[in-house]
Amino acid sequence: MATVTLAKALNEGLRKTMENDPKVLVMGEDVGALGGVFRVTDGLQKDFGEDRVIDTPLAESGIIGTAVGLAIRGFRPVCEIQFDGFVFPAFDQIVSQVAKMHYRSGGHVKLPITIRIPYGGGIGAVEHHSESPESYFCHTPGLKVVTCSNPADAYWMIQQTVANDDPVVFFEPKRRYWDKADVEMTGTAPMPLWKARVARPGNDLTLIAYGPMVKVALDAAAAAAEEGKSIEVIDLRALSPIDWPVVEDSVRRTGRAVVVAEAPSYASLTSEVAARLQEKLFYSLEAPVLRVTGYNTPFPPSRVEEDYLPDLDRVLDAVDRSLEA
Amino acid sequence: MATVTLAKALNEGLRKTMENDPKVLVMGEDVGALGGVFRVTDGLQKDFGEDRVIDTPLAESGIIGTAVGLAIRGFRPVCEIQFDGFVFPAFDQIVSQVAKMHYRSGGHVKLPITIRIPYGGGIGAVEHHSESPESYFCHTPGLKVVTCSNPADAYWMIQQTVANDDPVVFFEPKRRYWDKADVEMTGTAPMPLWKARVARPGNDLTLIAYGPMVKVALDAAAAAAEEGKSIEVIDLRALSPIDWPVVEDSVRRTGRAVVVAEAPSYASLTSEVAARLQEKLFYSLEAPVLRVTGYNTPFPPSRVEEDYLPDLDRVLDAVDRSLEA
Amino acid sequence: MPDPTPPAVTATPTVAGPELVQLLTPEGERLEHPDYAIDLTDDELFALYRDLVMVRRIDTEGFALTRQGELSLWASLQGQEAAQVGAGRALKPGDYAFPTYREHGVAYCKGVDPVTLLGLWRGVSQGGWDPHAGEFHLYTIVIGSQTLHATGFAMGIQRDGGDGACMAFFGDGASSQGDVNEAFVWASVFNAPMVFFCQNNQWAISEPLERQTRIPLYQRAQGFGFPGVRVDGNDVLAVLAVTRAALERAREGSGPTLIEAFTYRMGPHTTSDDPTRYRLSADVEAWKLKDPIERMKVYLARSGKADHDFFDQVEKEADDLAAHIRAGCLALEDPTPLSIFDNVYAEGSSLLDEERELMSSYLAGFAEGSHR
Amino acid sequence: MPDPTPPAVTATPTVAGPELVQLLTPEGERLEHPDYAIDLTDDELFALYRDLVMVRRIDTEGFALTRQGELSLWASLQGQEAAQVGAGRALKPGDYAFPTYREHGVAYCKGVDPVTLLGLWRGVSQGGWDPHAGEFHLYTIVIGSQTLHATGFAMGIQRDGGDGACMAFFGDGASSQGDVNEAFVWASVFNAPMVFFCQNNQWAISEPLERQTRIPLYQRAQGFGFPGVRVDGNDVLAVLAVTRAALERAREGSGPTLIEAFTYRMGPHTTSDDPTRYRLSADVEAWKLKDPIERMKVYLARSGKADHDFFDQVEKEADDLAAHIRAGCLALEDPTPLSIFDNVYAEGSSLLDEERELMSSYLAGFAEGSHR
Ligand SMILES: Cc1ncc(C[n+]2csc(CCOP(=O)(O)OP(=O)(O)O)c2C)c(N)n1
Ligand SMILES: Cc1ncc(C[n+]2csc(CCOP(=O)(O)OP(=O)(O)O)c2C)c(N)n1
Ligand SMILES: [Mg+2]
Ligand SMILES: [Mg+2]
Repeated sequence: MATVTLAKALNEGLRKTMENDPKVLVMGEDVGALGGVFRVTDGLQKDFGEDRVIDTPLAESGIIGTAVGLAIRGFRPVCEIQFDGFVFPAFDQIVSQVAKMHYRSGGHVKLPITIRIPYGGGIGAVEHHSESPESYFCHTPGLKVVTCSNPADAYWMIQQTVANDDPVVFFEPKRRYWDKADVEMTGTAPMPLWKARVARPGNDLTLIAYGPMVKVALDAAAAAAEEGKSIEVIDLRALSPIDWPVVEDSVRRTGRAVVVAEAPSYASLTSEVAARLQEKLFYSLEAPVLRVTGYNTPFPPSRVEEDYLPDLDRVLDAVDRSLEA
Repeated sequence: MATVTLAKALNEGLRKTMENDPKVLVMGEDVGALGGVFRVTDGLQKDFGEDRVIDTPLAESGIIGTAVGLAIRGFRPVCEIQFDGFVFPAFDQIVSQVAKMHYRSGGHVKLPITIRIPYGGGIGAVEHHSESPESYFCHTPGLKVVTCSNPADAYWMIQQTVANDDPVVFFEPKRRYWDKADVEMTGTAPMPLWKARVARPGNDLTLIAYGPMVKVALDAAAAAAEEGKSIEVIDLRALSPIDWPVVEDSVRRTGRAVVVAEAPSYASLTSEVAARLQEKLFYSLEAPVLRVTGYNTPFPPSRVEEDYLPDLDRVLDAVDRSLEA
Repeated sequence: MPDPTPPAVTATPTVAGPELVQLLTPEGERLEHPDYAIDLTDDELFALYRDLVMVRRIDTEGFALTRQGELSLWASLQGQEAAQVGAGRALKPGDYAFPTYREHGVAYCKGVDPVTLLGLWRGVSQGGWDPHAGEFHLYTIVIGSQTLHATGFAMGIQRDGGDGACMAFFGDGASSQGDVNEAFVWASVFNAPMVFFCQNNQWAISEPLERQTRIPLYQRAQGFGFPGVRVDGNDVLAVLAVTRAALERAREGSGPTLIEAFTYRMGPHTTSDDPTRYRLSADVEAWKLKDPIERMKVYLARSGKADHDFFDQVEKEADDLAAHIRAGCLALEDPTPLSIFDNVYAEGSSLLDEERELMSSYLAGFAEGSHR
Repeated sequence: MPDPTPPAVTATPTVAGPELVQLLTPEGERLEHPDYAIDLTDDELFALYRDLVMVRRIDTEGFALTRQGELSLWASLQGQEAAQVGAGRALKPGDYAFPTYREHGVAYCKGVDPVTLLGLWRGVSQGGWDPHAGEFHLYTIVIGSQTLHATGFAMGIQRDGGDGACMAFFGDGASSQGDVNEAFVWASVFNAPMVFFCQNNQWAISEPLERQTRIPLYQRAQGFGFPGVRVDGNDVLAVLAVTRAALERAREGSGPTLIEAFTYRMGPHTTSDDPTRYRLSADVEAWKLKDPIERMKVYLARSGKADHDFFDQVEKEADDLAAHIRAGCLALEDPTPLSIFDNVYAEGSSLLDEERELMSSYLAGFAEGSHR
């Protein structure tokens, strides 16, 4: 058991996975001596050498494209994209190559590539450094998408992801990098990678969140509890595919759901949650599924980001609207 | 009035817009002497010269990136992406530059860029030539997205799009390129660009479709009519933003909705339609909003694409399920 | 105002010069080259001739099958046989090839049954072969992407102690793509055992070479710090010699080379294309005189190495191959609807399990007559 | 197995040689160059010195404001003043600049009030200035994207009869991006009136130059068929001369040029960076001896052109500028919540109208006390 930040938990998880499997490589911009701009790869190059922790040229398509080749050769590359807004130069390689290779090859070519992306706002950054592009990847068949919300999940999920034989986009909630918790670092993973977690049980309404918004949802549930409202909070963890049984069981019971995410809502993962729930639980729902999300604008200047991002108040407002419906 | 194919209608629309505004440029791969692989730009280079109809190097990021510069200089570039699957090398320029420039510049820089993309399956093509990537663009704030389903819309909507001061992604239903209809080519546009159209009125259920699926929806409505079911068909035309009043008025009246699209459903535009309708019309809906879409797999080999794509039977099946709910 | 018209591209080389390695002239005359000597036995020469004829026959058959509606598309390599056979035969076991969609000839040299390639063009698969079996990767249609895959693969060779090299194929059009230039950066910076093999067939669909570059393409390499060489792509001996040398360099640890095989696309871009809209038949006629097979035949015949019997024998083998391809094509089975869900993921997906189940019962509904 | 370690990158030039244009040595000695003569009046020299000092002061002030919490980030140009002033002063009205995020000095030369730049770094806007006013485009943070914008703009000049040229700024790291290389292809093929100005400050955050190239960067241009030149980026006279010549070439219709201004990033990448983790302070010390301002000062002083009064006067002007920047920064107003919806679209959007309405009534709810 160790008390670590989420960033350090990722670092320890990566270290363990590199120790266990010599085929695991880490690659990206500044992942070597600097240890990544968030220090997630800190110390790895020193210990595993420049051939396994590769500082790459500054070109994201190149990072992913060469990772594809390395994976075909039998390696398990873990690629770091420095910030959410910089994954787009690699989008073509991700969508047309990484996502489709196993299908196109009739199952002959596996691409066990992990694409790590720090994402989301709340750290006062300049443009392109606060985005939540997860829906693009969720909409892409052939990819899987996961995200962690706390140090323990960070530690275990990164290892499970790297061990997975499919390409996985691993979103890291950058505003939670410095959150600390006790993490049990021995034994086996406490739960499978693809499972959603009931982060707080409750009966009146289900709050569905992931990554950086889990904390906001938990805070909202705690605040609501003081007013006698019993809110269940689900941390999705896996964004594609979503662990529907856990989500649906909860909403079937509570009859009400609010989905929270930083990303713009239009044609997004939160749309999917609402669409699915109304389809599968039409007769159980007592109120429409509501969404609390970023607005459908580009990410705004940081001085106004707190108004853009879902916060305790906006979540509680939606909870109230749902309960009153 | 002329009887033209959808491809020819686009060609005539482009010609008219180039005649009317010397700032309009056409650029892309093979748009010159060849007239584009679908002949949509046929004859334009001959008449407007190589400086206005530009055969570009083979690089989509370059096409969009230089179009940004041309637009800053005061031009109105109409960029052709040869096939749906080839827009991704340009994704970064579209998402981070085209979509955001007006916002980032505080309104000082307008980018009246049209990005034309032939999309969808049904023509027996090899991989990367049958995709429906519209949801990626719908999910991107700062872009607008439209699509046409018939020659008349093709003729007028392309002109309205090019005249629009915002960047617009214009999706062309490639399997309908050869569909013919009478088009009134004089006067002014019969309806605004951003309006949805009731393609067939009805009372029992609303079928919501766009682009290549409008014909399938209309066929389904006709077939259902023979069984005494009165189906309303809405052609969305604008995908971002959707003309919600038209859609909601219809579904409020019918109480039932089925959304049809070729694209995979997960975290898509069809998710958005379902999410929105359940939120706004919770008390009017008599059945869950259903979706008939491509499966959440990569586009399959062409010999099996008819099983992947929504067709008359699958739409009718969903209509029946909705009506029976 | 600066003139938008760029200066003319460097003139097309038609004879061997300092810029074009050639060992066999269009007239079938054997030349020597100071840097690229090659000494082949008669059997090796016969084998190369045979390869050229076989590869052309694969192409003719693919074209014919498309015209007859058995394939939905075909990308013809006609005119590029020597480039592909020269490159393909330079590859040794342990060397890996990343093709575009036109390298049927390289596939043949790597021992891939041509029927294997047809699934993609017939629409029964998206490729579907095992790249490791023939050390020949899947066809890549998104222009340029494979050059990065190849470079990553070559970096893998560096890291796992392999002793092969890796070769990426691409076209003149592809040279404009960001990915291809990133591959140049990567290969150079990591000194990867790579050969970039560009078949400059002078057209990217309808666009002539000067839409992609204003200098000869092989010179691109010098901007990235590794050698580039232009070879007569219709001369199988020269291509073999130049590619062998580049692969050897790569295997030795001396890093990447760019080879520009200067050739010409004799046919349409694909069976869907109509080249009469954009190019002169006179150009095509001129290139016919440089035919890669003809010059080998003349050389073998004039030098007395081969006689009619040999040429007839090769024709017959080609007929057999064509029959094999045709039969193999017609025997390709259509995929089943439920196969849509196969192999999307190596480890499966709960979402797709659900969708497969839905499709399955939907299809069963037809059988039971519950749908119209 | 080929060795993954690439050969060492060509050694850093420290003295002027055929590969490095220099007109003023680090010691303040004036050199002549056969191709790049420059003849400036004393007033022009004074103005350049003044620019250098002002630009450094802008940077110092930006840095200080960040340390004091008034800005959230700052990308320092320290060490690159001569590169930016030389380039910026070579631009004439009608010429357009597309910067990265570090070109505060070019902005200054283009007449952009430094306060204008602060909105981005303070987080009150994403830039927000009118590029047309100063012929200075918005800062571009996504590495390399602006090189294509610039090239397109230059193609626009060709098409609308303008007589200016266009200049794209980018870094050594950016040279690896696909977009930058595509811009080279485009500019070359269309013979666009472009100058590619690469400030090679030898670092891309923590990555040294050899992660991007194994040959000098200016040589990249020859792979695309246009000239490249390396200039001492700490020598304002040489940068001015070289850039003027390149712009003139562009305006005349002779096409693009790549300039590599060889310099050094003296500070951290940005105020968030910690360079002690990846580079030696000895290197930084060595580059201090090549300071761009010092050498101009020595030159002006030794040659007797300028005296203490002049230098004091410039210091004073810099103090005034700093005060102006500071006051301007503190006066920048925070955006209102509803401004989130402004300017997303030029022609508005029904969806955003709805969302703005929702936010507005939500905020009103607070005022009315209906939320907690
Ligand atoms: C990214 C991308 N853009 C566009 C296309 C459409 N396309 C297919 S082949 C081709 C031309 C390729 O030219 P070249 O690289 O010279 O190869 P060749 O076909 O001549 O062998 C184009 C534009 C594509 N396949 N991928
Ligand atoms: C596409 C993209 N990837 C990554 C980054 C993060 N990043 C910001 S600056 C930088 C290094 C840039 O180096 P260089 O081009 O040499 O310019 P310099 O900062 O030295 O001026 C990186 C990797 C980015 N802004 N954009
Ligand atoms: Mg070609
Ligand atoms: Mg740098």
